[in-house]
Amino acid sequence: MLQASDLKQIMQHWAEVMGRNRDYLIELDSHVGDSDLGLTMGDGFAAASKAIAEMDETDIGKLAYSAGKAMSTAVPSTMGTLMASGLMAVGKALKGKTEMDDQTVADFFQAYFDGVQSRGKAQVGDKTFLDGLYGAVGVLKADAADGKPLAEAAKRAAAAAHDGFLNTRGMLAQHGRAAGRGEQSRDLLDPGAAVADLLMQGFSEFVAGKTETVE
Amino acid sequence: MLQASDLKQIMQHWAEVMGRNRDYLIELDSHVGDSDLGLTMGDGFAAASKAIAEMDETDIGKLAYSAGKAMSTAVPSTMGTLMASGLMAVGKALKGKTEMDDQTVADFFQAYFDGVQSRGKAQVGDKTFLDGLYGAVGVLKADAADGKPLAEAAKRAAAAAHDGFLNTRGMLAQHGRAAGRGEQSRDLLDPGAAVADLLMQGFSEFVAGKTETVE
Amino acid sequence: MKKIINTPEGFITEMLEGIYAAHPDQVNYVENDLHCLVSVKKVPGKVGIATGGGSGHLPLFLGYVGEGMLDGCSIGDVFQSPSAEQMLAVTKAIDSGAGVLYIYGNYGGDILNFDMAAEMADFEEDIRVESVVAGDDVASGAPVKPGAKNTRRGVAGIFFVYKCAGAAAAKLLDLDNVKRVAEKVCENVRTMGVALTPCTVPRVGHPSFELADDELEIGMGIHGEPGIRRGKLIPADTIVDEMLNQIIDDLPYEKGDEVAVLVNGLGATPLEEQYVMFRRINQVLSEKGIKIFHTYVGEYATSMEMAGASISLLKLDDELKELLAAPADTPFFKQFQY
Amino acid sequence: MKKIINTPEGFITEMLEGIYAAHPDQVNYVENDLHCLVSVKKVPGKVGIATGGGSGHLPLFLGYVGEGMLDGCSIGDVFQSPSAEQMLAVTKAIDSGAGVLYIYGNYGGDILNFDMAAEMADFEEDIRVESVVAGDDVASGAPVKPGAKNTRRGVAGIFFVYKCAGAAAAKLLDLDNVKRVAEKVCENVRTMGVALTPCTVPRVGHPSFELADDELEIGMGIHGEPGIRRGKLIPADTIVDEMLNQIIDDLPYEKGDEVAVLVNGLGATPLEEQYVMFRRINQVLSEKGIKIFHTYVGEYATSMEMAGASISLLKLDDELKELLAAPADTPFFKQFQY
Ligand SMILES: Nc1ncnc2c1ncn2[C@@H]1O[C@H](COP(=O)(O)OP(=O)(O)O)[C@@H](O)[C@H]1O
Ligand SMILES: Nc1ncnc2c1ncn2[C@@H]1O[C@H](COP(=O)(O)OP(=O)(O)O)[C@@H](O)[C@H]1O
Ligand SMILES: [Mg+2]
Ligand SMILES: [Mg+2]
Ligand SMILES: [Mg+2]
Ligand SMILES: [Mg+2]
Repeated sequence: MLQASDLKQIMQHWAEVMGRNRDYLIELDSHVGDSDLGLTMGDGFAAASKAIAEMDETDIGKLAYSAGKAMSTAVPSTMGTLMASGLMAVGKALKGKTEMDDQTVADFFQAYFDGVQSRGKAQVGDKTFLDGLYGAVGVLKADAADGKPLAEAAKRAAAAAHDGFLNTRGMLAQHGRAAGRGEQSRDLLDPGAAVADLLMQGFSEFVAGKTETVE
Repeated sequence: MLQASDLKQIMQHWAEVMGRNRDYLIELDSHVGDSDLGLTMGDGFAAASKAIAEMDETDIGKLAYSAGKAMSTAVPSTMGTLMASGLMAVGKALKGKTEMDDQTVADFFQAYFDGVQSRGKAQVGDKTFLDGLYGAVGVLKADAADGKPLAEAAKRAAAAAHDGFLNTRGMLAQHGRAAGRGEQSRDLLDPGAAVADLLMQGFSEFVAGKTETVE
Repeated sequence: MKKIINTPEGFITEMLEGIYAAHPDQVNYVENDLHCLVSVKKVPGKVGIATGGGSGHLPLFLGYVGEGMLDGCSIGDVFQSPSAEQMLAVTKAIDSGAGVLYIYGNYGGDILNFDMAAEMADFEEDIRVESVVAGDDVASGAPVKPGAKNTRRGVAGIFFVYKCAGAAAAKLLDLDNVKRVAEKVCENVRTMGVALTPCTVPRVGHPSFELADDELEIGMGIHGEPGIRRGKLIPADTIVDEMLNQIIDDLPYEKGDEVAVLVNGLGATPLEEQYVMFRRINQVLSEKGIKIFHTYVGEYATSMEMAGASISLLKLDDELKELLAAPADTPFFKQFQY
Repeated sequence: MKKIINTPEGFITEMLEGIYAAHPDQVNYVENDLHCLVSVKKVPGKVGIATGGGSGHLPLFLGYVGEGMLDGCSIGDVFQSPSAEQMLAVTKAIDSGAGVLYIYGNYGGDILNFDMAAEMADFEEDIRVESVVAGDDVASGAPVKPGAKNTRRGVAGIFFVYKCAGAAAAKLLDLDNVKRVAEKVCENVRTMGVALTPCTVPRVGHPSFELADDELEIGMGIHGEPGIRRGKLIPADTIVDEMLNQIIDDLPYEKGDEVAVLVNGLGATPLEEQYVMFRRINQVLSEKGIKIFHTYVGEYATSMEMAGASISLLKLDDELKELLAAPADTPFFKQFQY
């Protein structure tokens, strides 16, 4: 069972992961975009984490919503606004919950996915963040239904996200700056999908760390 | 005795000399000025020479005046306008003359000097073109009075002009861009004085060439 | 990175402080946020026009807030969209009951945030908001098909949208009509750019791309987005011909048409060179029988210190001519009635 | 040399062709010489104001020819004076019986040619000509002693001379009074510049000097003339403090004074950075109790693609305030009455 305090730690860990991967994301974004992704994701998750770190709130939905609002104000770039939309959608979906079981964790990421999709109006296969997250959400749902331990599910979800990211090579970009490149965009990896990959790696690390501590 | 046709040849030779020394003058002017002197002197003397080359005119004064006018229109830089003023002053002083004896040659350069001085209001010692020409005019006058051959006088005048040019190192610039440098200007050679040096070298070469041909 | 700044982090805030200090009689900010800029003059019953976008393009975007043009602008960090909250703050401040028109460039981040802001304005504030998205850059996508989504980037041509829609709003036309004018300009304006050097986003610290000393890139976007082709530096007339022909063929602009021309410097390219370009534009248009109604030359939409320029043509009808010629008085763009 | 030009030789002629093609309703040329630019509007009984100088400084000089400012301008090649004949042609064209005032910067070549032109105008044409020579660059010489020759270079501050003298002439003041206004502005304006990169004269083909990647030069002139000191790149506020303190001490500008401020970009420095500079200027002046009457920020006197900026202060009295606030409408400078 994950609590509100766990969400705070997950946000903090995501902020660290994005900070650590600043140059990696800048590099990815420089081939196709404006090189800002490392900055916006670092700043955005840091702001989201900071906004809720000291909050006296046990409602996981409200925390996620607040984190999203903070993200949207801090980094209103494409990915910033999409990540904000994802977190705010999680907020609406999980409002009232103070604990997350494994099924709720899957719901968390499904809501995140839906929030991004309804804001950005992209489809799976359009070479975006969604392609990174899509497979991971599927794994989390299936493993929760199967009753697999969260640490294992998170690890498999992270692998799926990584595959999803790698599979964006070959896709034709339909959105954002990359779309302007037309066929040329196929050769490149999608930077937004790399963020989905990092989010799932980070989540898996967090769950693994927590499991160790508990065991 | 020099004729109108000789003045045309002198102007043409000066144009060649300035063209040949384009980069030398640019380099000199770059330390203290705006690096244009090589361009303006090259273009200016070319225009002056071209303006009179085909003129059906035997009056040396009128030719010099026309050359000066053409110079002033072609290159209205400091040195361009001063060289124009020099030539136009020669024009006024020698108006009506169709020949120059050695004394008149000395008058030619004295008038040139005066024209530059009255336009620019500089004094000898102010680190300008005047410092290059001053000694040369003195030599031409003295040698004409002494009845020395023109080729010899021209050679000595060229040497004096060269000394005059070298002696501008150490002088404090009072005019033009160099004046803005204050004490720093002392270390540099004056580019305008280099033009006086080239004019006298060119004149000496012309006279030497003519003397050879005649002898 | 050779810039006159204090710190990359403080750059935009300090720039904005400078702008408010320099133009106190023309612009102000709302909700204590320097990024939310509004005109000091509010005209009752007038449609409010708001724009917004990333910094680094002055005089775009905020420089056109003033009489006869825009009413407000939300400002992001360098090349980054402002937030939906900031857009909403501006929207609330400039609405005087006649509704608000958003005019902005076709970039993913801006679209997402303006959409979010429009939703909030409608649901939370009951302000009617309409949006017109400018996508004039011929180099950045296939020709626009009627009804289909425009995939082209918005660049300097948005100046014409501001100018005409601003004049329409100043005439107290209603929201539908101001929007109609803005859309008409979008349909009739085309732009193409050329870059000679990159620019550096202060927080990134190095140029966003490289161009060799003898290279240029035709069609590059104002954030350094890739263009149509990279090649050796060629004479000004050849550059203009290449750009202009693609612009002319795209709409197309035809013999007998009347146009406004905008030659726009991207930042480091001197006005002298922009006029050398216009000389050729004028020759080509007159050969093709396209009449120039009015010409604008200068820096209208920049990429900080990028060297390069863009050319925009706007095809005019009587309505647009009248609106274009109307006076305007903003910190960066002033025009007497002509 | 990365420029959008055709040939170095044709650069200025083609730029001028571009200017006349772009602004046919405002400027024209006389005696079949593109270098002799005049306003299309001639006001009977008005003192004519002419300027002139080398090219490469747009909008200086010719860009200020128009209503409320100048009447004519002779234009030289890049950084080179126009000829006395060209100045005379402009003088003849703009004289409407009230005489002509020459306003130009303190450079040897310009002085010689304007002096020659003034002599010719007097002797050949019987036109009364007076001259005012602007030398506002604090970095370029010792403080001006009353009665003594000013050895300082004229830089961006000449804009204020044009503006106020132009407004005085527009009020139909006589030649002596227009000259008096121009001299008053010259006595009360001071400027200082900073350069970050050199520029290249097209016909020379390489930069006129070098500055390392982390260096700037305080006090450099607009043709690259040496400044006061070269040093490491420092923060914007430190640059401004160094320049502004020298300007303030020079006149001096004192507590209680009212000033106009001009922040001028030299060519490649973005407006954003100019506003970061103005932010600090505003802070310093307000600490010192010097009141800002009006602020101008932008490119007013450039050195082609040089990166850098200058700061000018003009101390105002009631007469200058009124003249500064008067409207003007030229191709490059437009201002509504304020
Ligand atoms: N409509 C969309 N829906 C989902 N993801 C999108 C959409 N548009 C762009 N993206 C994602 O955003 C990423 C770029 O984000 P970001 O660098 O923030 O963009 P920008 O800098 O252009 O604002 C892309 O790699 C892509 O994954
Ligand atoms: N008042 C003056 N009288 C005589 N010579 C002068 C005067 N002012 C400058 N000069 C000469 O002009 C030279 C510079 O000429 P030039 O390069 O044409 O100047 P600029 O490029 O500044 O117009 C100086 O080296 C000096 O010899
Ligand atoms: Mg990006
Ligand atoms: Mg020179
Ligand atoms: Mg610029
Ligand atoms: Mg510029």
